Amino acid sequence: MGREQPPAGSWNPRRGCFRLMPQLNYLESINQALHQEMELDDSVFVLGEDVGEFGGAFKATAGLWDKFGERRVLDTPMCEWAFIGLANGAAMMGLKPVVEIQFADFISTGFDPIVQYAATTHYRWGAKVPIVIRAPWGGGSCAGPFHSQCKEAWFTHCPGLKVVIPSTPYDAKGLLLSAIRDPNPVIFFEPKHLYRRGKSEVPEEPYTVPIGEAEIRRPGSDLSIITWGAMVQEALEAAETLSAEGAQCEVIDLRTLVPLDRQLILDSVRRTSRVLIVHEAVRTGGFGAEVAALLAEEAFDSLDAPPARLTAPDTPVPYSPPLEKAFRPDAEKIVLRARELLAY
Amino acid sequence: MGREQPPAGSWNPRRGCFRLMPQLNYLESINQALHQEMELDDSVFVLGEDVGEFGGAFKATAGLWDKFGERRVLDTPMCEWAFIGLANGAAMMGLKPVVEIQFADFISTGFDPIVQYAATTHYRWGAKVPIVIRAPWGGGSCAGPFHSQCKEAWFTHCPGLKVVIPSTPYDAKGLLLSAIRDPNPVIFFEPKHLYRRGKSEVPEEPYTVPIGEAEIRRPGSDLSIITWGAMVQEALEAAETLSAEGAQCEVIDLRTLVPLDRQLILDSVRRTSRVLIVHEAVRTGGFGAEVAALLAEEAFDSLDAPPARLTAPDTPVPYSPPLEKAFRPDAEKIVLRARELLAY
Amino acid sequence: MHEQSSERLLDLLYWMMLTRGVDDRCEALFKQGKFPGGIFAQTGHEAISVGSSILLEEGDAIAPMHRDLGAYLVRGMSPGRIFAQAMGRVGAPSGGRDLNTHGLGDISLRIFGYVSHLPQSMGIALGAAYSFLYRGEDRVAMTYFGDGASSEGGCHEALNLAAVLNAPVIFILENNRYAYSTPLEKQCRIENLAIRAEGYGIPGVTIDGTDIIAVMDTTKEAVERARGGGGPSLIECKNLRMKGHAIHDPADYVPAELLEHWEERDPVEQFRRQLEAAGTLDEESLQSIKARIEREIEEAVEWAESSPLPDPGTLEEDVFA
Amino acid sequence: MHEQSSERLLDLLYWMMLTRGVDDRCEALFKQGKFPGGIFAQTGHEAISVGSSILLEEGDAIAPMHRDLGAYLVRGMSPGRIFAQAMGRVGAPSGGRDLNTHGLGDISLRIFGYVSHLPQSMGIALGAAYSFLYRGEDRVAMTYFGDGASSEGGCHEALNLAAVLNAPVIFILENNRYAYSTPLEKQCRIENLAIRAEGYGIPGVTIDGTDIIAVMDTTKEAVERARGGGGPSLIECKNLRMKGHAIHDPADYVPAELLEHWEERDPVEQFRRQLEAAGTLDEESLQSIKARIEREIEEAVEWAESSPLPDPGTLEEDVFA
Ligand SMILES: Cc1ncc(C[n+]2csc(CCOP(=O)(O)OP(=O)(O)O)c2C)c(N)n1
Ligand SMILES: Cc1ncc(C[n+]2csc(CCOP(=O)(O)OP(=O)(O)O)c2C)c(N)n1
Ligand SMILES: [Mg+2]
Ligand SMILES: [Mg+2]
Repeated sequence: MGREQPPAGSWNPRRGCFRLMPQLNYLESINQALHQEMELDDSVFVLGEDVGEFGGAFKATAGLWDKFGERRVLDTPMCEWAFIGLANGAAMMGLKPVVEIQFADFISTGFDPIVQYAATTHYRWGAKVPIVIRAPWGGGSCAGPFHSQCKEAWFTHCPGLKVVIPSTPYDAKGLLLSAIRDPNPVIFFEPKHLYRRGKSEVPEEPYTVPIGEAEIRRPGSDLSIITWGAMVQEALEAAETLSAEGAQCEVIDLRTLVPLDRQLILDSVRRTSRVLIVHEAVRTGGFGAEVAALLAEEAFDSLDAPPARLTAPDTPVPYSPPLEKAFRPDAEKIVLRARELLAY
Repeated sequence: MGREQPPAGSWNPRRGCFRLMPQLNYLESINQALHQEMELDDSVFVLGEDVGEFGGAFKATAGLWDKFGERRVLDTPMCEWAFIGLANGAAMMGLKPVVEIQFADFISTGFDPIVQYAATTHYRWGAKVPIVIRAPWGGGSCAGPFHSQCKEAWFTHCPGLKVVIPSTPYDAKGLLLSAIRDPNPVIFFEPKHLYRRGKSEVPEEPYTVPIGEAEIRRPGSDLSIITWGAMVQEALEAAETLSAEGAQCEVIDLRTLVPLDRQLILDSVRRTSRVLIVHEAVRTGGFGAEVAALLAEEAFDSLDAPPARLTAPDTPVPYSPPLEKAFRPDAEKIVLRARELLAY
Repeated sequence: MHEQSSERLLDLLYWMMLTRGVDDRCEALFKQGKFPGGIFAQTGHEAISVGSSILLEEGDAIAPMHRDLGAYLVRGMSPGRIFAQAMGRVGAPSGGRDLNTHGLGDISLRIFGYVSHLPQSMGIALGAAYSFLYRGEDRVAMTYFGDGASSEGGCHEALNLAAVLNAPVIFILENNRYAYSTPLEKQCRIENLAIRAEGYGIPGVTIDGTDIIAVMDTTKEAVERARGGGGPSLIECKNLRMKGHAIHDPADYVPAELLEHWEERDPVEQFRRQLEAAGTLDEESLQSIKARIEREIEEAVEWAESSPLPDPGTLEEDVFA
Repeated sequence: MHEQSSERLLDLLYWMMLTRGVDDRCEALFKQGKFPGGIFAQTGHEAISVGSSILLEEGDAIAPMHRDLGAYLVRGMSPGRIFAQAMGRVGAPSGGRDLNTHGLGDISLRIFGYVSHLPQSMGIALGAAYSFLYRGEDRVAMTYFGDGASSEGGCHEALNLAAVLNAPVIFILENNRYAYSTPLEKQCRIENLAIRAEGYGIPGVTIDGTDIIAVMDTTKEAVERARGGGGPSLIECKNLRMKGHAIHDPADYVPAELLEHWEERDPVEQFRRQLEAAGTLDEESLQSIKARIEREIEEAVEWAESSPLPDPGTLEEDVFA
């Protein structure tokens, strides 16, 4: 079932035996990736607000400061512009900075160093800017308009940036290691809703998941549901419900928005002839539009129903539970929209 | 031919006679709108870098400083964050600030006050933030990666902002007056390539062109070409060429991206069954994706060919003439792509 | 202190105790699960937020931040609406769309709700001040920011632009020695941030932020200067954030000695003791203030709880005016 | 001046005259229609860009801005590549993708190309400086910004963060009294911007930016301090932008008296006169410098013009590494 899927256990070459892998949650997986890569590569360092002794607002950098010291685990004042600028400069000198933005919402405060400097430099004069910008991203926890945003579309529209949004503990580690090793600037959004929601198997050893490959989380022949981030779980739940009704949905986790795995999604839609794109970001100009436009243009003759999007509506992210529930796509809403498409 | 089209001359009620209207270029039209609205409404003021005695980098604010003084024509230091913040605060106090960003590319330096503050405030606690952000926008003049950008898609993805991009001297004035009178924040991009390219009739009197209405610049039954900004002229040229080949293209100038004139474009595409969306911005995540996705979803059964996009490729805007020419969509490229669609 | 009438002094005590009371009640309500989202503790900031905002007059504008509960109250935001905001109710200034002190704005009171992206409010207050200049009005704008926000670029831009425009705006820097977990020493290489005022050509002073009379005296001077056409001022009030950054944060990174040092300087207790020593406050009036506050808070909580949760059908309203 | 060997002094004069020569030739080439895009005049900035960058050693890093032609040259960017950049040719550092001094970077020379969004280079230089700290290297980074850029938030953030990290970075403020058409008086309420250094707890000085010896002496001290672990410095060099903001700008907003005042202080002429007066420069060596420069520029222009325009087929290459 798809590429890159971890086996249920792994062969431990050192011990010469087969063993169950440790179960980690998303946050632990990120944390482990940082620990391991910093051990492996002296040039990797993390920086951001409260990432040091405190271990970060979500504890993603816990333990690093004790182990690697403040040179490699750099607490910064509140100055997104300057610390991302610093990361750019250090990256061009051969270091590998991993920046934490405390909440993805605050990425707009350090916008220029990302969208103007990091994105364009290699094209303009050839210097590599291998920075990673990690940020807890998305809603679902009543955190209101400024601690819930999904603004990946700002960055997918900036040639020169890669945009990665893993949805499982396994991918979180594998993609973070790929991102750190990538010679390009990578925006790495972590659906914070998933940080502590369930554990799954994560190999102890460092491993990579390639940037640019989507993953079929559940195969199906009747409808392709294309999504990313926290919506993958919702889509899987919806697929389960729909399966009981006799419709087999293929759930695709994009994992990487740029570069996009065009082939995998085109193949899927050509097989299923129906597609529903789901995302947590607001509708207008969300990355779902790009996916829909691409499929409409390149799989036009295969489509038996309009390429549909299910997204948040065009409003700021509201706080109060009844509003946030209405705002956010979920399994139930996916089922309703999918039924319409299946019946088209 | 469409709504809001100015007649070739106008009835002057004061004089009781019919007279030819003055010919203005795009820049003169913007300038006239500012002069007139500042005369009509004491609460309107302009601010930005070099907008005062100097009259702005492109002279859009020429003459205002002499007439209205420095209180209403405010030269600021270089501080996009603070002067847009100032505009937000003044707007909530009932003033009507018209901010000039020297080049649209620098809008990212004052990003937070726009996308976080201005966009969300009315939704969050009811205060109106009637600011206008004007910015010379787009390429075509060998100005390189940082004086040519088309980043309208950053703003169309921010609920609470209106996004306006006029393509003619007539619309420039009428839409600017609408934008200033609108109780919401309006991002107003001016294709600077058009600033001094040709004059056309602009009524002397103040008038408005409604925000949210697209315009059919040329009617046609075989293909809808949907575009905005400097690409409107290119599309019209292409339509002329194609007409000689027997294909009638309808050229739609969106004028306003948010709110989008869904009805007009849906009607057009339902009539022509074929659509080509053209924009100067880079492809991935450009607003063209939104238009294509919308049409694919809502006019699916009417389409006889895939909804297609013709855009700049996914690179920074290159400087050197052969590269910029290859980068930028133009009439010739439109003709080629349109022929493919017509033959589909 | 000598200059204030005893009525005024008791009024100040009332506002500080009300601030403390609303804050404590918020903590209790949060622990009872009545707030879907988090809240920011106010302890240690009461003298600053009350002592400065109390000097504003009708028509003046204010753009407070997340530790200025006192300023919201003083400027007319009722406790009921504040509780309703945290509960996500229709009766809140944001009608359930924004949380805690975020978006706690009311244009009729000239209170500007803030956004998280610090220190946006500095630009907003500057804009309000510019509107006063623009219209030739005798008004001032006041705003607040923390030691953390002082490292953000916007802080510099706003201070400099205010100076250039000679705008009637008072910038109050609440230097509580922490930005979340980050101590002052990791944020800057100086001890008193107000010395930066010199680099803008405006007056700047550093005072004890736990002493409400010091806050009032200094702010009064700045407000008078601004009203008289003397332009902006920067006032740095030093204190300590006495609890965690927000309710979830135990703040065990704050050294015990530091906390002890400042505990003795609790702004509310300090002022109460001062008033008692001066004979301005007796047990009876203290009890009557307490009773009044208890009653007001009780009614406010009741009012907030009786306000409905928003109808999901209104989700897409009001994005545009 | 006394401390420098006469060889060194003549070398300085060479770099200043080369800067002037390349700049003049750029103007001529622009007027001949050889540049598709505009250029920034350098007149009045030669002492700053040459006198500071000349103090760097191999392995040091530099992030210049748009009036630092001299620094590019001194640090090894050949005139031919600079002309090719303006002409949009393949032989340019950006291969025709970026224009004039923008994107005029070469990582092998540790010269960082800049973006328009000022003052990005301050953050970049700070990052290079951090890499030196990180690796325990005895190196420094140098960067430049204008009076205009000094009002941007990023300037504040970079200065403060550099101070907190005690990073070996030298910030050179080229206060040429104008940001495009906006005079210093409209940008700030102080005369010497370097006093802001105190607000960051770092050394700051204001010097005459037309006097290359003053620039060198001051920068030398700062470089030595940085190499010795003494952290960042701010050096404000005062001068006047002697031509328009860019080639299209006649700059008639600059008062004639101001121009006259500074014309007498032309950095190149001033230094030439000084050297002549000291007997270091005679007519012969002056002519030989001139001849050398003329030849170098001639060859450079030829080389640039022989470099092809980019192939449109390469448009989409190199977006990613
Ligand atoms: C631009 C920005 N970056 C990060 C944050 C996250 N954040 C919220 S409050 C805070 C600390 C603020 O410290 P300070 O300004 O000193 O205010 P205090 O909380 O101490 O009163 C941080 C880092 C933010 N709100 N805005
Ligand atoms: C963030 C930003 N806003 C606006 C501009 C447009 N701009 C280019 S140079 C300039 C003036 C720069 O003045 P200064 O920093 O003093 O440098 P100078 O040109 O005088 O050497 C302006 C406004 C810009 N480059 N960046
Ligand atoms: Mg603080
Ligand atoms: Mg300048």
